[in-house]
Amino acid sequence: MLRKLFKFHGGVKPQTNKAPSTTAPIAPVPLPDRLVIPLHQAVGGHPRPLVQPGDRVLKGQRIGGADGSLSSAVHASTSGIVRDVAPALMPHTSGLTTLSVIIEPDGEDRWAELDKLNYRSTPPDELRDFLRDAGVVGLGGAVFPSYAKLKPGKEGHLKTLVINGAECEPFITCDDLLMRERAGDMLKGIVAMRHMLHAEEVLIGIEDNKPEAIAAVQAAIAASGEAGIEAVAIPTRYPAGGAKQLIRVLTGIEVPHGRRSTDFGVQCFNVGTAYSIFEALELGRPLVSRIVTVAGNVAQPRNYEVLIGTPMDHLVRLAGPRADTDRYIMGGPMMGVRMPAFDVPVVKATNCVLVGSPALFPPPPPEMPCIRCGECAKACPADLAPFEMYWFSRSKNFGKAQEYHLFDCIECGCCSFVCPSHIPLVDYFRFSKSEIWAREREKDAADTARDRFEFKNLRQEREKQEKAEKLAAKAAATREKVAAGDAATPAAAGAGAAPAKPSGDDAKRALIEAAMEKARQQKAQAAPKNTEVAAPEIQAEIAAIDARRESAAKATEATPPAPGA
Amino acid sequence: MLTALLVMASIAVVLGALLGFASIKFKVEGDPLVDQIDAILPQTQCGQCGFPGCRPYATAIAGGEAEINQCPPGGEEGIRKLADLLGREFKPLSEEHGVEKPKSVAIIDEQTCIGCTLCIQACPVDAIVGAAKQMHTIVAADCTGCELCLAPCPVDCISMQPIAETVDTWKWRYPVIEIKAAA
Amino acid sequence: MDTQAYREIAWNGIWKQNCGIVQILGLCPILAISTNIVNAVSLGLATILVMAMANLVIAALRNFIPYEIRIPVFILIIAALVTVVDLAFNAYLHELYLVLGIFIPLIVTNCIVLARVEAFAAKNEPGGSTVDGIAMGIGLTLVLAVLGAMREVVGSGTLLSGIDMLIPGAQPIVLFGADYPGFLIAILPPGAFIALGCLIAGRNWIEARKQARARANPPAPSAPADAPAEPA
Amino acid sequence: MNNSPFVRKAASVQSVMLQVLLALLPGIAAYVWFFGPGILVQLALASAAALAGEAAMLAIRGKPKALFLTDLSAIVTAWLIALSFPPIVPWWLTVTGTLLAVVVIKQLYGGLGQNPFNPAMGAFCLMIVAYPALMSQWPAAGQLDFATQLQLIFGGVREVDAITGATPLDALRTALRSAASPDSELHGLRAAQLMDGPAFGWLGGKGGEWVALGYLVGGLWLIQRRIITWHIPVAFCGALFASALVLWGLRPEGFASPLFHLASGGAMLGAFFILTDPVSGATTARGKLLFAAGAGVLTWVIRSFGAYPDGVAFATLLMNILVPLIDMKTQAPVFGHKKD
Amino acid sequence: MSEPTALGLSARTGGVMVAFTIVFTALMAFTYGATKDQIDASAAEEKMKLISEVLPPASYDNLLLDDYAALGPTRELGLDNGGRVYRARQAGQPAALILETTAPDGYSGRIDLIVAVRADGSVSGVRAVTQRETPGLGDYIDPKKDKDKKAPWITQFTGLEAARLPQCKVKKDGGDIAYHTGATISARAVTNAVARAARYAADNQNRLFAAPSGSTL
Repeated sequence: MLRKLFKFHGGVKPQTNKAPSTTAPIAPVPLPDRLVIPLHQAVGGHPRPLVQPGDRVLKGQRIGGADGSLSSAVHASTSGIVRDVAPALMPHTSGLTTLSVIIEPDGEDRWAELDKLNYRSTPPDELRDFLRDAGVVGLGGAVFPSYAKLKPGKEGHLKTLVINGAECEPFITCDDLLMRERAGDMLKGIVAMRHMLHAEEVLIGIEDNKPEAIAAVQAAIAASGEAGIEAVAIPTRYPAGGAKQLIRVLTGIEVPHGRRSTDFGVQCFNVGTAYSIFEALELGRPLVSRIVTVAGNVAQPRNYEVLIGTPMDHLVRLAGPRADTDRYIMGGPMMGVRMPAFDVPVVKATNCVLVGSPALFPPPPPEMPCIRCGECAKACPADLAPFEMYWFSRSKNFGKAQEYHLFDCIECGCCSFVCPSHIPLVDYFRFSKSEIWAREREKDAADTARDRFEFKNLRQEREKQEKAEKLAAKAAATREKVAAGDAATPAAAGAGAAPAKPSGDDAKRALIEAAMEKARQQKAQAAPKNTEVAAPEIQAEIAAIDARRESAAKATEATPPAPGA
Repeated sequence: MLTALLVMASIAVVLGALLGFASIKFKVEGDPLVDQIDAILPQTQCGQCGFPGCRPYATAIAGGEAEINQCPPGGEEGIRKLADLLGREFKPLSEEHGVEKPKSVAIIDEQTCIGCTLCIQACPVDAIVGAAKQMHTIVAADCTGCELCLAPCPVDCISMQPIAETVDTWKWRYPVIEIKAAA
Repeated sequence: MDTQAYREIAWNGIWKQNCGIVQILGLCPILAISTNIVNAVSLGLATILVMAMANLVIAALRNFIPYEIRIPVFILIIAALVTVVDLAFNAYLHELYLVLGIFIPLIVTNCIVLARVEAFAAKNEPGGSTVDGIAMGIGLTLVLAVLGAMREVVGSGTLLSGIDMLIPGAQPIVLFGADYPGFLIAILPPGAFIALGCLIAGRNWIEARKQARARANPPAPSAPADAPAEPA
Repeated sequence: MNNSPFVRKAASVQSVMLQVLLALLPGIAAYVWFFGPGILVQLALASAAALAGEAAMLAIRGKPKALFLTDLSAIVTAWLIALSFPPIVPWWLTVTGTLLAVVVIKQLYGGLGQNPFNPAMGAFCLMIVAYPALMSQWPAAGQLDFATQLQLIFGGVREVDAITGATPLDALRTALRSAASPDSELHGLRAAQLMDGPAFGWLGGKGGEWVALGYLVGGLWLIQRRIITWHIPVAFCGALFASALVLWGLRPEGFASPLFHLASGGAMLGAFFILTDPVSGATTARGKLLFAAGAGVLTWVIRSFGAYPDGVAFATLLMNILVPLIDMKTQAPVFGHKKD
Repeated sequence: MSEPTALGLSARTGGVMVAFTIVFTALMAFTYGATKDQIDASAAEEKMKLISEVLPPASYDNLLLDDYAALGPTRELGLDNGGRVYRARQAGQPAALILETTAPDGYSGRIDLIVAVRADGSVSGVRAVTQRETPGLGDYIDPKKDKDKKAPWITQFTGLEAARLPQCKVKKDGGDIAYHTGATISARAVTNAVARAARYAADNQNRLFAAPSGSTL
């Protein structure tokens, strides 16, 4: 049975380095002393914390609730005590912190009460809510909440469900091992997804350098007796595991940037995601652990079943890191993210902890000027012209860079990989993209500010007009009253008309009063202003004193404080 | 000789009349330039340029009454964009109008605030909410960091706080790989 | 107008807004005629004459010229003045006229003349305008002269060849002897572009250095006298 | 520390340039065989001048010398200059041309990767316009021994008129002009008959055709090594052949044959080594076809109607100017945006 | 000033325009009149200077510029649009013919020449009037561009006797005239044009001298 496969443009063939970590089965990881579970682990809104320091939690208990239309819940990975809910270093190159729940395990690893669900009899919306609350997200690396993708397109059914078992990045074997060891359960997850999407056919794309996995999946399909599911061996070429590239290879469809693949009758999930859907639906277990490859500069590269929140150094210790280790990389060598520290937690996006050393991943040779040789364009799987985008990114001509489809770049790293001038092309593209986003944010802010400013002016204008009208009306009324009252009771009229008597006189007085008030205010302002020359500490002190005085003498009139010095 | 003169004169009459006619018929109204300048300005509405808001400053620039280097929040980049748009020469930021600062938002110390509403009146973008004798607070998302609320506050309870970086606002830096002369 | 203002105008024309290497106007004659100094300076002088007269006449008549038809009137006046100069050259400097050929009538369309008339003479009084015309013309002539000298020296190894057309009996200077093979491209049109490029680069370099020095030790703040209405 | 990707292919500018130099060797070997070892002197002169000029400019511009001098790009430029200039031009002309190429056309525009024009062809054009007589004197194959060549290169006085002729291209064009003129004894002769002289071989100039074959071999090796793609050589040769074919087919007595055009002058050197310069050439696949086809047609036009004998250099520079436009207009549709 | 109407403004601008036109056209007319004689004299002097380079002034005594015959298109002289023949006479007897001629087959197009042929059939001198040959390569046919200032190439034709005219070919074609390597075409074009002009002068001498001055042949 041979399927017609399609080709995607470009791609490269880096050394795969997969064999060492596939020799041993997936191993469990002993409980660490501490789990740091970031609340924001998936694309979309920041989940809000549901626990407080000191709370006791059980394994699988929700600790972060999904917030907003696109968000995904977070769960305690083991039972224990919440030590803190505080910002902690996140596994991200920036080295920034994010709100995390820090759990001290009690060692019991006791599951919370789990609800199972018969997906065949549950309404789709409920099913999706269930998956959202089970924290199921794409485990291929993009961590997109899966429930949001489990909607058939406008037509109500899907042509092809693509399951991504390509795993094209060097070193990483977590999907390979998953397919070898748990193909049957994974297939159950796939069947559930197929049910939700009403997919006509399911294609499981696996790179042909994983014959055992292909065989295992094929055996599982045969065993399940499901029709219309096929495991397809695809040529090994990085980045065949990119969702768009895989869809292209299997179906010939190219999903453009910014369009949903369901519009083209295709949807793509990772094999790991399929397995966690199985766990959520059939066992009721939310996503609290995942398979992580530990490879690179370690004695025994291997795959582990790791609890979310486990510090990476705890995990890597099991594989025997070598002495010259200088960094951890989350992900593979092509697209992986350099970690800011060794003790950052494993999160849902962590498919691999790649242990690096200067010998294994030497720093790039000096960057030479671009000679426009076009190697990068030949290698680009998105058919871009990276050298042109580089040119404009380098000169910060972002508009032009966008004209060359900067945002179609998937940052796969192929261009940097082949560049004979050793230019860190992807770094330039990342820089440009984040600059463009920043500018767009700024522009939005400026537009809002402009609108609000214009509205305020309009309002003030209107208020002034209304006031003037009111005044005029009032004046007219008074004048009438005066005219009428003159004859009757001059005394009463005098009293009544006093505030707004002869208009000229009155206005003058108001002016004088306003001027005096202004002077007073200015004086009041001038006094504290002297303190501006003082150092910030002193200023803070003065502020504190003022505050105290303020609260103490709340009833009395606030007098301007005497100059500090 | 006479023919030449006649030909020239008649061309002159036709041309002159045509141009006079056209100048009235094809008059262009409005000034799109002001909009273009206004789009470059940061819309902080801080008035540091000496004009009551960004649009008045844009109008002044378009009218040649103001220099392009009077906007501290726009910074050097803003001046460069203006210089490009107007074909003028780049000038460093004029010091008398202020200095470029990191983007900040105003924070009201809620312990100190007496609820005088002066800052609410000063805020050009209505980013402060509160009422008389009530504590005020600043809507950080709408605050432009113009500092106009600092001066009116009688108890100096407003301070400026630089905007902290988050994962959403974090930016990849410009890649610089040192080429050592020895390499 | 005081002396300071005149000096400002002159400096503007000769250096700051030099039409050849800053505004890059009037390229056609600059490139075509600057094969040697004598041709270059002759055309430059003719241009000075035209610019001075045009600026003077238009500044004097500026209040009588309606805004709507100013361009045709300017062109008319410039064309008339150029025709006068052209006829005069033809009559009294015939040999030079043959060399300069089409480029004298072309002064009419030399953008720099119309540019100065429109940008300066139409808004200023005659004295300043004349100075502006002369200064701009001198600026152009200087560029032409330097360009001509560069191209002549490099291209044929002489200086002031053809001087006898202006001063009968005068002899050109031979710099590298009769055997100099000549760098022919300098005299041909590509050489004109290359030499002009070098001049522009040179001026930018001087300006950049001046600015760098000014930034290194900023001058005491003093309000410089504003140059007269100068278009961007 | 760098970001992903953390692994890289073993490729460098230096290795690309080295392979280009290696690919030139068959052509150089044929050159030495037919025209004598004088060309080796010129290659050495040009290389030395290029390195010296590059080093001086790198020092002035404060760039790392060791890195850029060893990238071999200056040597490539030098060799192309030496191979496109007549082999007996005086040493100062080779040196001046090379210095102009490296200092002005390459470094003043920003050095490696920044030059909009091909440096070698820029130097060729400057030199042929500046010294047309010296740049038009080509010895016939086997005409000059090494001693004479050395004397011509380094000697002072040149009595060249007596010992050299024009290039085969120019010679044939002159002959064809004569053949077209009723006053001439050659009137009415066809190109094939005119090519009976000692300067001509079976396709192009005697010897020159073998040199061209050498370049072809080297160029094919470059395509096989994936240093260059087939687009530019094919489009250039195709366009040159086609445009020559049209008028040769109509008036064989007035125009040289398409094969003669391909085998003569700088056609093969241009097709495989000059137009394929990635820095100054087009980069998109369609752009390369357009760029090289334009150069091919222009080469034929300049050769047939222009004021200078060979047209490859001028055609290259003219098309170099158009490269940004061509590249912009021939962008391949990106992933997902293709129209099927 | 109130807002003018379109017609009113048109009338005003038209009027001003006419006024300026009349004044400045008058200025031009005046200058033209004042310089006309001088310009004509200069032009004549220029022409005489060129002629004197090909024919010594001592060899004739008539007013050369007034004594000419106009030629229609003449293939022998390469004239597609006609030209002039000036006739030099010594004491009323034919002395020489000065022909305007064109070599159509220069390397970069046509080369306009004047050729002086004496009554005895010998060539007195040749000059290129306009040429566009490759600078530095073929432009030595113009003595002003020829590097050899002592004996410019074109002086090979000066005093070329009638008997040697059959050998008026470049050496490459088996004649006497030398040329520069790499630039045969320019030299050949001029040489052939001179030979043709001399032959034409010899063949048509009587007719050319007999034609009334100013007439068209």
